[in-house]
Amino acid sequence: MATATTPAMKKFLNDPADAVRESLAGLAAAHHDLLRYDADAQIVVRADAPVAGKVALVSGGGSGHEPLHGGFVGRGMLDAACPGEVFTSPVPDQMLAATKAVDGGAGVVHIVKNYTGDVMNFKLAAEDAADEGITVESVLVDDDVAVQDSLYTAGRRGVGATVLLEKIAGAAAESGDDVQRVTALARRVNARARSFGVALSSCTPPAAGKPMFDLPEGEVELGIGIHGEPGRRRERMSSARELAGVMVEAVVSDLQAPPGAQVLTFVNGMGGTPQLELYLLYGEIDRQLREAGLEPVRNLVGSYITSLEMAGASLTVLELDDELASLWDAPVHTPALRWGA
Amino acid sequence: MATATTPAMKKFLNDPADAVRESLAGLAAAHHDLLRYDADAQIVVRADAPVAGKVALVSGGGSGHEPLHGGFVGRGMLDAACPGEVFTSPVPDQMLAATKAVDGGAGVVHIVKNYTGDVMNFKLAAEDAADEGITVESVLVDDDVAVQDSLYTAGRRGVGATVLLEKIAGAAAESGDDVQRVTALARRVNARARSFGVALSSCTPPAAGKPMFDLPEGEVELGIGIHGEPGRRRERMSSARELAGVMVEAVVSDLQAPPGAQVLTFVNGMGGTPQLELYLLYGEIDRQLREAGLEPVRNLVGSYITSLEMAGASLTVLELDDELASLWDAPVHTPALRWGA
Amino acid sequence: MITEPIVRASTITVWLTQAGADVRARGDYLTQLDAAIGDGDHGINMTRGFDAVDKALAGQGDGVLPGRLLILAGKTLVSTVGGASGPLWGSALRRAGRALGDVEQFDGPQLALALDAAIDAIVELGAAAPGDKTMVDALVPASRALHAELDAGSSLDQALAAAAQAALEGAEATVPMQARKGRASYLGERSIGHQDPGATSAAIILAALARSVGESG
Amino acid sequence: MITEPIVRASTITVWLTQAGADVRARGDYLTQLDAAIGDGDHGINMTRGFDAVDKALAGQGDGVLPGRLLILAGKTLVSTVGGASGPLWGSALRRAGRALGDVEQFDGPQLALALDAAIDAIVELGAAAPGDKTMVDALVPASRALHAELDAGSSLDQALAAAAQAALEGAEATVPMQARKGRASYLGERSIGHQDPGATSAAIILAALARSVGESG
Ligand SMILES: Nc1ncnc2c1ncn2[C@@H]1O[C@H](COP(=O)(O)OP(=O)(O)O)[C@@H](O)[C@H]1O
Ligand SMILES: Nc1ncnc2c1ncn2[C@@H]1O[C@H](COP(=O)(O)OP(=O)(O)O)[C@@H](O)[C@H]1O
Ligand SMILES: [Mg+2]
Ligand SMILES: [Mg+2]
Ligand SMILES: [Mg+2]
Ligand SMILES: [Mg+2]
Repeated sequence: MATATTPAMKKFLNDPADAVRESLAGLAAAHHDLLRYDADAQIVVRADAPVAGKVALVSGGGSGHEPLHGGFVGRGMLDAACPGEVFTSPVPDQMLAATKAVDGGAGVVHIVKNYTGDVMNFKLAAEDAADEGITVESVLVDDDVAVQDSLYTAGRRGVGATVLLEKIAGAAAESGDDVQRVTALARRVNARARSFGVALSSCTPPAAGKPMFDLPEGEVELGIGIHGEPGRRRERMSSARELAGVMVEAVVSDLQAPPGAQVLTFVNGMGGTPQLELYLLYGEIDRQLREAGLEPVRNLVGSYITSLEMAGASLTVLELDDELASLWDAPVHTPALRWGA
Repeated sequence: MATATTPAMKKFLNDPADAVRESLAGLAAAHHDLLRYDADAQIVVRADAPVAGKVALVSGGGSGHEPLHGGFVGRGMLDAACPGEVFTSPVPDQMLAATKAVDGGAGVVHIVKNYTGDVMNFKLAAEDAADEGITVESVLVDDDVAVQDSLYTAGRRGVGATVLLEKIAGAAAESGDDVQRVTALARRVNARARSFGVALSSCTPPAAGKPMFDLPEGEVELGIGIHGEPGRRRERMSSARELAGVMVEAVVSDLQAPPGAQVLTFVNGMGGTPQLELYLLYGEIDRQLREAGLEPVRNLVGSYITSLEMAGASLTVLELDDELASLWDAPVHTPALRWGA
Repeated sequence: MITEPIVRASTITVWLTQAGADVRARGDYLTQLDAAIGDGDHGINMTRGFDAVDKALAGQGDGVLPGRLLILAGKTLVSTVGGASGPLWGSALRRAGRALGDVEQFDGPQLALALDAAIDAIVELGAAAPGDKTMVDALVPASRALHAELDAGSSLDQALAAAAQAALEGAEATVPMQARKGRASYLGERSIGHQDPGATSAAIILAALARSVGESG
Repeated sequence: MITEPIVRASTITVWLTQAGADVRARGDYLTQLDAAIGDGDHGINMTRGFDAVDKALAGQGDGVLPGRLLILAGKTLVSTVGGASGPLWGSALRRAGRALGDVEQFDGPQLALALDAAIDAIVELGAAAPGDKTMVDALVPASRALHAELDAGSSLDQALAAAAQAALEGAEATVPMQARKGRASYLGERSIGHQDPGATSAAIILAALARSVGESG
């Protein structure tokens, strides 16, 4: 069965250069009721786009974080996703094509994770869209407390809050809110959410064919990003209880929510962490958040913003208010997130 | 941060011996609206059990396959799950406790994957239940075409069809069908479903602390089970297209569905396979099934019956009829599978 | 016949404690055997079960009948082991205990009958025949040796030593077999060349029996 | 001054083709540098971009103005590279092309102005200052050297060779810097001790420029 084209790494791939495109085609084949894949423009678009009179949400970023973003296209969440190559920002052409494809006349919101590449490419796209007469609002996601937000960094990265923001802003847009309100809500989610990630292993991008970094036996990387960027520091592997403690402390101390605040707890797997471990970790985190005086009233546990098959997890805590909670609860129907529909 | 209790393997664990229990406690903390965890009886039970007059579904098996089974407890699917230690059948006491906890007077159906241990433990439990006056029907799942069903084996293993059967029988029970009909439907799903799995890596059970088996660089294991049992044969790694071909051929030739038959395609990740690859594989399989003359009209793509963090995938094809399709479409609300609710 | 060892409740306790210690000591080896042709948990399963048996026996006062102890141990194994070996060994001990009934002590022939009852329970539940590469391949030769020695007038000590030896040889004889029962059967021909873990633990348990009766006799 | 090389459209084509070939040849090295302090795709990104530039240039007939070629190459990079380097290099070439306007050929001082326009575009978009450990740390010294040599009366060949050398040294000088822009900045002090991939590819591209003008001069 071995052939000349046999890939060196062990992954379900044909030509590694085609991985993203073939995967998106598979996504569209599985979910043609929800979305379509425009292979020329390299974008994933809601099946019924453009929805006249509805604010449209466009997100995008490197691939390798599935289900983010293609898996969140559908009713009540994204109108379009622009997937770049693995761990590489998409290009402005994709964002412009997506913006044009979903513009229903009520304005388009670009959801941009704060990475230099994403920010610059979305900026060029927004300029192009403005040239074509489409109102674009950009919302920056930068919730990763592992990065210091100072003059000496590119600012905090956008990580887990992206999922929550896309759900909540998507619900607002679906309910008919105008572009200012959708934008404001999205920014509120970002302002009230904090995240911190931990990697137990590296991961192998198809085009590279070898692991992004080495993580020696018995060590973990704390403050990891979602692109396989090394984290802030390495430590000896410790128990789930202790790792949960590091995550909770980092997030809670930065969020500074008032005592008794109601929160949404998002425990996210990086791709290679079994659900058995993820729920075990959730149990630890839930307890420690309560000990820290917060009240988890909603949660999301699963692998929603990943780094290929990396073993690891991130914690995102979002401070809720009634409006955010009810938008979170609103129906959503996408390949990866679905309820009430 | 390293302590004396630092586990040797890199997993989110405290004491590995507590892994299953702590994970179930986390599951219950996250989904207390849907289910509760009885730590003494070591079972997961639907929050509103027993539902008077409803046929109750009890499933169980070794842990390490999450979300199976605890993640499928809720409305429209399982009434209770009995999780054993990792990759080890639960004991009859759990099954009996679950049976008693969910019995709503309309009978209880035990869903048993065909493994010697599961079969024998469920058999003892059913005898105990009968002693206590509870009608129990047992449904055996044995859909794995990698195992020859002959006098010379323990028969085919129960793999991917389990998920589909639990959903469909769960919908029938929720709709008020009686125990004979629910049992008959469950058996029909099993009779019309076939599966085949491929492993690209091994996995590490917490208690063992080391990989179950070695898979040399560049080799794959074809016909793998879900307990880390070695498969039927090893081959050189090949392309997604070729691996899809092996899976489709194995399943389709055994299923022997009539030309043009409508099918549900279930492409399942074994735990460590990124969604990018899973959808790429889905695309290949979908195309090849159509080429084989079948018509995929429903699908499920994701990691639903796993082997911890094993990299790999399985294909299950279920030949549908109108009734099975509409039961599949019926609302379900569990931690892992949710729609229409 | 006055020096012939007699089996009492205390012998049962010593045996099960010994068997547990031996299974625990060889747990990694058993798990390794299971990893090759099964799912790599046999040592863990049996250890978990015997840990629970130890606790259960520790809770028993003096004067409990040997048959009762076996039934208790069997129930404990059923309730804690899971997998294939739990119900098999659990049913085996329960059936052996029931076969003994209410006797306070018993001799070789009664022990042989109890062993046969245990094997019957295993075969009833698991339907394995000799040659299927299971624990049955250790237990059936053991029973045959026990009967033969006793019939030939050997002491119970000698007879049990022969039975233990037969179990060990039976376990070793599983190496060239192709499995037809249990997980190993999924492997087809690839199961050939490996020793069956369940037969191996059965041999360990019978060796502990021979030693325990010898000691307390 | 009659032997002074003049830059023409063909020089631009030779340069970009050369630069692409060099980036491709050192792609693994660039990716490796990026893996240490970024996300390990810089070589792949730049290669993808220059592959597309090759194709775009191949589609151009004779007589296209050099400024137009640069704008085309810039647009192609923007449209195909993604990441941080795509919009930065793309905007740089587009701005350089626009700075040249409609000239058919140009000399050293004009080339220096085009390079400055390119750097302006990069700084406008990315806001990096010298010392932030980015491509700017290769490009700014290169521009400074080019101006200095031309002002001192050196030939364009010599001036470009000095600029390329300055770019190389600028890239090497990023090793001890702590990154303040781009992904590497997330690492804080851990970014120290590694050479910046974007500065390194910038040096490669400037070396190709020096060689191309030398050749076609
Ligand atoms: N049908 C059977 N009859 C008798 N013994 C069996 C049967 N199936 C399996 N076994 C025994 O059980 C052993 C495996 O036990 P264990 O690993 O604890 O359970 P599991 O296979 O469920 O993981 C095998 O080595 C074999 O000796
Ligand atoms: N703000 C910036 N200004 C100038 N150059 C930058 C900036 N941010 C990043 N770079 C350059 O981009 C390079 C990384 O490019 P690349 O790896 O292709 O993109 P990405 O970081 O998006 O993966 C860095 O080595 C650095 O030289
Ligand atoms: Mg990148
Ligand atoms: Mg087992
Ligand atoms: Mg086993
Ligand atoms: Mg990079």
